[in-house]
Amino acid sequence: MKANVKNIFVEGAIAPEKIAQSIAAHQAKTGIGGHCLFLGQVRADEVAGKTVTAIDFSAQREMANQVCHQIKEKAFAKYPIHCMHIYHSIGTVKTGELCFFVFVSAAHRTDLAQALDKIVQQIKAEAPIFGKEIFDDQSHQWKENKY
Amino acid sequence: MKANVKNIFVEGAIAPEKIAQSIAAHQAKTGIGGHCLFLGQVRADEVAGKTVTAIDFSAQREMANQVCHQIKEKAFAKYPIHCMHIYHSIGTVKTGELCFFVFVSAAHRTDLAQALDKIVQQIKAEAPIFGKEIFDDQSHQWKENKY
Amino acid sequence: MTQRTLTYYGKLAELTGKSKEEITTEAHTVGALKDRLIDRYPALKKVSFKLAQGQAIADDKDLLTDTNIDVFPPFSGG
Amino acid sequence: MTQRTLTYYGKLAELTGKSKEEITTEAHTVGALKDRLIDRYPALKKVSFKLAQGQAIADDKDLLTDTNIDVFPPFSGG
Repeated sequence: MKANVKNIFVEGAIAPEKIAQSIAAHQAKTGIGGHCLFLGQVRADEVAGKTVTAIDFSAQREMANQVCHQIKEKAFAKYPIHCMHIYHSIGTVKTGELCFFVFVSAAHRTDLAQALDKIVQQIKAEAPIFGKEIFDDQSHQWKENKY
Repeated sequence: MKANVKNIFVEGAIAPEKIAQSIAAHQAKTGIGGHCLFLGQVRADEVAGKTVTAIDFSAQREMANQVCHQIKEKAFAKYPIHCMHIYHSIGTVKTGELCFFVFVSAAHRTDLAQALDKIVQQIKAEAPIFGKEIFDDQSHQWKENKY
Repeated sequence: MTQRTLTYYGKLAELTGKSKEEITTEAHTVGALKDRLIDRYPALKKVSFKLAQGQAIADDKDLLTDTNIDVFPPFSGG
Repeated sequence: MTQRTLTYYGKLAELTGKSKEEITTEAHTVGALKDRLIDRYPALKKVSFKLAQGQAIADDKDLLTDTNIDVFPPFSGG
């Protein structure tokens, strides 16, 4: 793996405190005027009378990290972004907990929300991550992303 | 003021911990699948050799709250949003600190970033809030938003 | 002649040297009151400003319906 | 005949009953290996799957250049 390819994976749920720390870490970067964050949260979807209680995430981690690195490089080339951070859960995340966190920062707001949306969409489409939805009766189904 | 019109104003900077608390408060809402957040941060802009050290925000608070309430109502009617929160600083916010926080949540990601961007743009254009940029030599200039 | 309370915000409080004042004027429309204010404070000619009444921005052709009028420079929140 | 190590992910580990296996095959292209896998696991005929080598998704016409091949169901992160 290339030295500058970062590990996006976090064991279990992403804590709101981690998000606060990530935000606070940008206070020294006084060229930044705006941040946009996307957070994915596990929904208690109902399927045929059963309710999702958690998602168990697995991945081909090395490729997922590589793919996210490339998505970041392309976004930096396309948008005037100062900072970009991507985190995704691995393992079990309960309903209501956070499993995905994408964070972009720039001097100005223009295009920032659009850039965030594109990056989130690309990660969902291109990163080899797999979600297994666990129901309240311990049965499961494999999550499918709709675009 | 109508009973359901919320106060958007926070004295001084918005703490990252407040953002974490706001995120954590949504964990019980298990129909939510995604959150999008915008954070405004005070930039250390340079003007003619002087550097911005803080922005002092004032407002016509009652009208600003009313305007944000209407922006929320329109957004709820237009987008399938579950939750929406708006906070803005009043008083002094130093460079690197946060002065503006808009938070939208929905079952699915579709249109969420776009809705956030529209709401942020409307607040900046329609809410009577005024920023006075304080320079390092104690002189000041009045902030102007560019769209 | 009607007495109205004007509240100046941001840069306009600086330009007029006051945050609030009462004036008695024959102006019946927002546009007429704006002209009256430019006469009173020539510095206002060079800046963009808007009036609001009842917690809403008013157009120049609107009738003045409130005794409390807010005088706003361009908004710069966010 | 070349020996390759296949790694199955997510739903495909469940369908094939294994997460990793070594197979020896005459397939030179990604498409040929996919056909070979469908012969081996008829359940794969009904699902969408992709192969990756060298940390990148491979097209059917690509030559197999790596001994380690990942077998992926549709991605569902986020």
